[in-house]
Amino acid sequence: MSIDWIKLLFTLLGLFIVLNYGLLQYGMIRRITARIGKRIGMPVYQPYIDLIKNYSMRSQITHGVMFYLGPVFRLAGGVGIFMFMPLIYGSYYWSNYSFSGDVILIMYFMFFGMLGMALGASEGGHPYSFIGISRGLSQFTTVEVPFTLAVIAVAVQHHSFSLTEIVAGQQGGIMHWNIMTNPFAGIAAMLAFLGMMMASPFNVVQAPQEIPIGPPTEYHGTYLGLLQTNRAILYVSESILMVNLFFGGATNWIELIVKSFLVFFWPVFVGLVFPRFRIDQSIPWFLKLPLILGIIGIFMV
Amino acid sequence: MEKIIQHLQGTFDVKVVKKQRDDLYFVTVGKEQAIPAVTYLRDAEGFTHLVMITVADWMEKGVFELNYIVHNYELHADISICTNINREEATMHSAHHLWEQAWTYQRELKEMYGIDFPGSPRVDESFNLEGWDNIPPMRREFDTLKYANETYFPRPGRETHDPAAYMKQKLYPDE
Amino acid sequence: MEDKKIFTDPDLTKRTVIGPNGEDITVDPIQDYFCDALPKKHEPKRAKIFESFFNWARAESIWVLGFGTGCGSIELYPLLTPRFDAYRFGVQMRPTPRQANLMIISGYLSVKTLKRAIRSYEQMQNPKFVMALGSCTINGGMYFDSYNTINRLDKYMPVDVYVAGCMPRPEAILAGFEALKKRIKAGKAEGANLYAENFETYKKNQKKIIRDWNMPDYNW
Amino acid sequence: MVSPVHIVSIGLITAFLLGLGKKSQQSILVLVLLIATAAMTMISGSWLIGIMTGSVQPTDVFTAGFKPPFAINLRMTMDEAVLTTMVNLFGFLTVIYLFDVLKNAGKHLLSIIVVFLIGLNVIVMTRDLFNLFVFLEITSIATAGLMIMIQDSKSISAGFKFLIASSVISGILLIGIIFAYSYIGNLNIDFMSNLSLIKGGSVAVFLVLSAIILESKQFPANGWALDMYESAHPAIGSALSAVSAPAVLFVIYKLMPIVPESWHSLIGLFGLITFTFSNFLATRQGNIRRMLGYSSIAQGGLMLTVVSMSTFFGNSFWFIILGFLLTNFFAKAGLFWLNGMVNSDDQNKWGVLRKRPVLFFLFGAFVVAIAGLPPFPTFFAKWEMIMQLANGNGWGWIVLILLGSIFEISFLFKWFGRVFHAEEEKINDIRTPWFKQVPVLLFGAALLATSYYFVEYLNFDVLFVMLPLLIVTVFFAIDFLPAFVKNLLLIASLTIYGYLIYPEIDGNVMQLVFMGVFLVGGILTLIPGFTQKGTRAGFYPFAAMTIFGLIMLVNPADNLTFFMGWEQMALGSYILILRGKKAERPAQQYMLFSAGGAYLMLAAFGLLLHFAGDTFFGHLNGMLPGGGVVFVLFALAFMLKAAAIGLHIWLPGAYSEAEDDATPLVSGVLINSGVLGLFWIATAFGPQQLFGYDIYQIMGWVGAITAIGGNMLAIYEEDMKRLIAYSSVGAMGYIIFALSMNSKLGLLIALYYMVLHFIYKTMLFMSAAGVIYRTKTRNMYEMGGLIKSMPWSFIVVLIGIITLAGMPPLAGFAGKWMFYNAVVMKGWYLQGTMVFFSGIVAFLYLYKLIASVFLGQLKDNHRKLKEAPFVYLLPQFIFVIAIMVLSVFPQVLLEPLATIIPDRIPGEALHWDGKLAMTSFGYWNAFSVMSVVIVMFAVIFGWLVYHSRKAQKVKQFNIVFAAERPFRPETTHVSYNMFAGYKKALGWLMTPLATRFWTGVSDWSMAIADKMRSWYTGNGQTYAMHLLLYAFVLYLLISGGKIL
Repeated sequence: MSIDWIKLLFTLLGLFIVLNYGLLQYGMIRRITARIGKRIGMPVYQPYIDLIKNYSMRSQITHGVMFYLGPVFRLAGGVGIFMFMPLIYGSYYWSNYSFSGDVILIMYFMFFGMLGMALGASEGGHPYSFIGISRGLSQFTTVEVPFTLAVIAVAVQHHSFSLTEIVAGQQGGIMHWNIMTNPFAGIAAMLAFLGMMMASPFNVVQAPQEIPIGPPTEYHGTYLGLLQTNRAILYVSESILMVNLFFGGATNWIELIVKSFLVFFWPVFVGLVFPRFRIDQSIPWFLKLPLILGIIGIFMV
Repeated sequence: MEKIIQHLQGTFDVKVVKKQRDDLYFVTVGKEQAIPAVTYLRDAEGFTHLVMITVADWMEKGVFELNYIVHNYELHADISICTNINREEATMHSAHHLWEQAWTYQRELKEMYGIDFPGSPRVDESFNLEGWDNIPPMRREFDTLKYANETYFPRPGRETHDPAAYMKQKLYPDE
Repeated sequence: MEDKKIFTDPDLTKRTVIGPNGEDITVDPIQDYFCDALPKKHEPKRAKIFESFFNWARAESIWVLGFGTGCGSIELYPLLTPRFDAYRFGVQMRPTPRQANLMIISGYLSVKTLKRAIRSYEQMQNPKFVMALGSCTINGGMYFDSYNTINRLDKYMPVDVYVAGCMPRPEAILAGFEALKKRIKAGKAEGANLYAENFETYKKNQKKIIRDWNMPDYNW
Repeated sequence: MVSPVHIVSIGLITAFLLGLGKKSQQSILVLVLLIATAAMTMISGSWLIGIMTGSVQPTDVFTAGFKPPFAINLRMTMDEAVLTTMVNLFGFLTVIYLFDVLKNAGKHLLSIIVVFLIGLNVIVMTRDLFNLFVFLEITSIATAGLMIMIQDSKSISAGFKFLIASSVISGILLIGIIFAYSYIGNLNIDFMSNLSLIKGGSVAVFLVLSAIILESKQFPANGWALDMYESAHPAIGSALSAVSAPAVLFVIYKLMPIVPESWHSLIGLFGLITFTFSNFLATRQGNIRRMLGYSSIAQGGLMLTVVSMSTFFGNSFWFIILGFLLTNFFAKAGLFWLNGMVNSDDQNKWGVLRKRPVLFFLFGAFVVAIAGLPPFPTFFAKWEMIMQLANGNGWGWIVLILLGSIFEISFLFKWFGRVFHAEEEKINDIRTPWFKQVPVLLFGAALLATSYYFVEYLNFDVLFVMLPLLIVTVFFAIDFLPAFVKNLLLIASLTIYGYLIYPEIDGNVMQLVFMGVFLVGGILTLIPGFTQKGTRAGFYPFAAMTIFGLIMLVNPADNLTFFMGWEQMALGSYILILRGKKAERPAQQYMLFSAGGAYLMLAAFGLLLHFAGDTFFGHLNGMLPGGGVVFVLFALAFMLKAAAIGLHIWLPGAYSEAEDDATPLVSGVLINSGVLGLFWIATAFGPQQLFGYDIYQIMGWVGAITAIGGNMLAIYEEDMKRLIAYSSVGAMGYIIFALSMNSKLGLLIALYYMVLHFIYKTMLFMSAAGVIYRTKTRNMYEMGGLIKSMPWSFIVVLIGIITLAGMPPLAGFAGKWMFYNAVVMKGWYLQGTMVFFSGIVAFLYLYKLIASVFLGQLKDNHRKLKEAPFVYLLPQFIFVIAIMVLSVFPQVLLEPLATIIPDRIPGEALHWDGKLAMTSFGYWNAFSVMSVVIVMFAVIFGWLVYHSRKAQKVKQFNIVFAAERPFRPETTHVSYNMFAGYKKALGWLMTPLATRFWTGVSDWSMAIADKMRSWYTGNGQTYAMHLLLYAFVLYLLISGGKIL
């Protein structure tokens, strides 16, 4: 197999853009959150500093091999989602490696990072890691159900699992977007997106006041740096996934950034308004309204 | 309330009765009769709540005065059963069979004053002071300043003033 | 005084358990459960430019261990409110020592708390800083003659910044952050290395007052 | 050739001689008796051989020199030769067996035995009704005499009841004979063929017949017989069961020509009712002898059915009746004799047999033979009987037979399991002098020889059936060798077998795949067995039996071979499961469910014969019009093995309680037999309807619910093996769902997932076995932190769970990916989402499995653990390599698998464009995904390693613990009830409905059986009334309410 070096270069460039965008976006969101709380908030570039600081920590500890591999899995999962996602519609170079797999691959790649992280954190032996992971996985099972229904609805609608083709089918104006053509599926997916982002009210996984910060309790320094890098990439990638699935994709970087920022703002907005659910509340919640909407969405097609 | 005190006096060898308020009496009994008196109050007179077990160190008299303060929810009244025990051989009967929480108080008293309560659960474990190896610190013969100076690296240059005199000197130096 | 019965923690004494094949396994908790390595000094980067860049990042991203030690901890919470908003200065609270850079000793330390403070301090990673609030940490404050409250914090761990007052107001604490930042940027905040270098002295002082020393010498 | 009449004369002379003997010469008398019985056996045996070889013609012996009807004639044909040989041989062995009793008993007893034998011989041979009556009476009296051989109150009262019963019966018989004589003018059966045609003659026939039927102890007028079985000496019990009953049945056979054709089926039905209900009642029976009594009566009922329907069965009659007769003869006699040795009716005390391996083996063989499992004759007889009944539309009959068989298996294997697991302390000593062992050994050998002839007679495929059977037999023979030798031999024989079979099946990918799974799975799962010390007696024959049973399934020769393989595998795996320490109940459950499935399948085969003639079900090639019922029966049978929800309750117990290193075999490998069957019916039958519903639709839902249910149940397990077992349920649900999509892609998923599930489940079970081998516990919360001591096992489990979860880039993702495409193509969105949900739920238990065991806090008592033995790891890593290869090149497996699926299956197939897999919906390139992931992973890992190269390695308690320190590993390891929140939210889904249902079924049937048993009051008068009532009901039914 010959390697298309230019494409690889473009992919890495895309990754770099997305990483920066993710960090800035995070800073921006924190800033907005602060404003809502009548604070001024941290500088927008604060995530960069945090990242640099974490990578520059002098000493580290390790609990074992899997402790090492946890963040690696996590970041590989995040980067993997990015790698297999087409960014810009109609561009060969900005479609990354989306030719080697479709939306199913991306959905399952999310698990890759999750599981790796879960195992790495467990190797730390901290009880909060276990508790956080058990909560996270529990919630995750039900989050994925409406999301899957929505994805299947979209796939059936466009007769394809290929993201490129799904985006292609949505071209031609806002009325062609899936959120308009199949609002039920769209809403179900957006509700599920709340859970995927693990913002309040679905942030009992990390629950800072309760089980300090759940799974990554033991992670620090470079490990934490990797996790932060992943967060920047993963959240943006997931937003882009939503944009591709329901909001007509993007034909240029500006459109992509605007749309994904708005999509990303949605869980932030909800999180600022609503308090936290317990795990046994959030699980049934996802199996009620989002699930029903998802089912309606599938039969709408 | 009066009646209860009379009952107490009738049943036990009450030495002193001191009325603090209408709803608060201090009743002093002998060492052997303190626990029976508390039991009596709890079972017969409805003083079901143990407010606290506390002690006053009467170094001059050579005794510890133990206070068992119990509360009656219907009367909203307290009675404290007091008893004096010897400071040198400070031992008292345990009351944890009456109230579960009593052993916490007793553990504290053991640590802070060195009063032993044989049979009380975990009474020998350290309570607040992990690994204290000196005279129990709340006994009045323990010189806390000296101990602190020896132990905790006092920062030189610290001065102490009598607050009243110092304030007067600072604010009204002329008077 | 009669001899005090020495109480020994059953969780920390040697014990023998029976393995799955019936063999005896002796467990020495301190040895077996805890890493007994001592801290090492981590030299700053040779290249001055890197080090100052990193120091800048460290100064601008101070993650505080949310561990309220004395009565001063109540003065920390206003820092996060709109009125004081410490986030502006890159100060954030972290719930775990592993991720924190700055430990705030917020007031008096009883011996019992000191032990926990030391443990948390040692679990933080190099570089790490300590800010001590209030006169209690400086000279014992109003507890100078207490039988179980320390007088000088810098005998037990390296302190980067003292914030005087009883208690210091949040503004004072913010000023303390600024002072700390300057120190870090100047490359003077090498508390962790100081601790590693003078480890024996610190341990001697700590062990002098913490009598039931039931942990390894360094808590990783 | 000696005249058969000399059998009688020798007997008479002996009886006379015995009368002359003195008490002091008892030993000599016994010897005389022995010689006499031997002589009798010789005579009948010589006739048997003579007739068989054709050197002698069947003959009639005319007493008094006249021809019938003027004199009594004894006939000796093949039938009589067989029966008399049986009777006399049995008599001979009984004398040996009772040597000690006879030596001490009075000489009367010896005479009684002789008389008993003479009576039976004459009953068999005579053609004269009155003679028959006389000898029936003689036998009765002799039986009563034998009954009181043990002189306790119970046996005397039973003997008395017997006399009451037999006098009632004799009365009826005598009246019948008088009637018959008055109509015909003679008493020879051969001259009575037109009796029933004469007006009033039917009454005579009825009376004679009903008397004999009553004599054959039919349900429910048989309380007296049960009491006899219970209280008689075991030797007498065996005589009643093994020779008396057949003799009486033979009489019925003799009478059948004079019985009107229209009665036959009714009598048969009565026999069948006896079979079903006796077995049913036996399920509640704890007393061994009484239980054997029930069983004997049940077998008698079944044989009565066959005998009365002899014309219906036509050519198969001999095959069927001999199958039942011989098995019952050898096995029942053997069991009664064993009872005499164990000398207890308490099941728990039978554990003593375990000290005598040979006897224990025979005991097992007898039980299995009676239960009708291969390769014993009853199995083939039952098969033939069902097939014949199905040919004649006898569905109700089949149901009765199968029900009865289920009950039979239930109590027989409950007994067997109990004996297998009876505690050692309770065992008293066993009396096994040689003369007691010899008859049992002889009969055991005879039983096996009979089986051999039956198998030989059926002319099976040499390579696929006979060779495996031979190998299994060899392993029984070499069971005394050390375990590792046998292990090596079994692995070698499997390898050689594979080598031999490969050219045979080359080109048939279907066979290749399944054979591969079974053979390779068999070999690899055996490897951990090298750690076993000692001889591991009894493991290898049954392991061989299981594996070769599975192999028989693959070769589609005919239905019988398939069914035989199926039953053989069930039996083998039952024993393997039973060998576990606490496996008594789970194994019993497993056997019951297996048998249930097998009998459903048997019924299905019957129906199939009716619908489609004699074709192998896998070769139907398309539509079987109206085959819905057959399909459902097959599907149920296979889904039982594949543990669909509702039918799954046997699985967790059976898998988790089996020996740890045997579990991979009985789970990962064996469960695929269900998939094999389902795949076959799915491809062979085509879409089927039942009551207008699409069966595939229903199966799809069942599959989806199974997937969710299995996985949900797995979450809450604390037991490592049960967790993996429940996970199997989930995986099977997935496969059932995929199969029922009935599209090319669906079937491909099912096959792919079958192979994959085989690989990773075997891996996981082996890894678990390795961990359990070291830790000696199965509770996950007692483990933790084992990654440090068992890193290789950890890697295996990690790879296993990534594959199971279907995460890219490992092979599991291929299944998930195809699954989405198939679901969307099929339009089963809801079910599909359910299955998807189950896949996510799987994460929970997978995490629990790996984290609780390998991560977290190391427990004190595991500080010195070593890695699992090499022989455990070796097969695991072979599987890991397989997974890795499949992950990079899934087409290696997927492309051949696709060729298995017939073209007539609807739907779009998977296309390959180089390494890119495509459907009209999506695409996926395993190779490039893998490459991207590896590169990505390596880069990030390198970056991290560079950064944390100086990281301090810390120990388990160096964690931040809110400024405190952890106290004990136990209190720091979060594992028990890990998903409490999930339980709170969705725990209601886990209501054990299926378990409740099956418990209810079992409880209710037990209660009914209990209630029904109270029919037998133990009162002689009541029994007499039963007899009359039975005759009356029989009369009403036969006559239809009119006077005959």
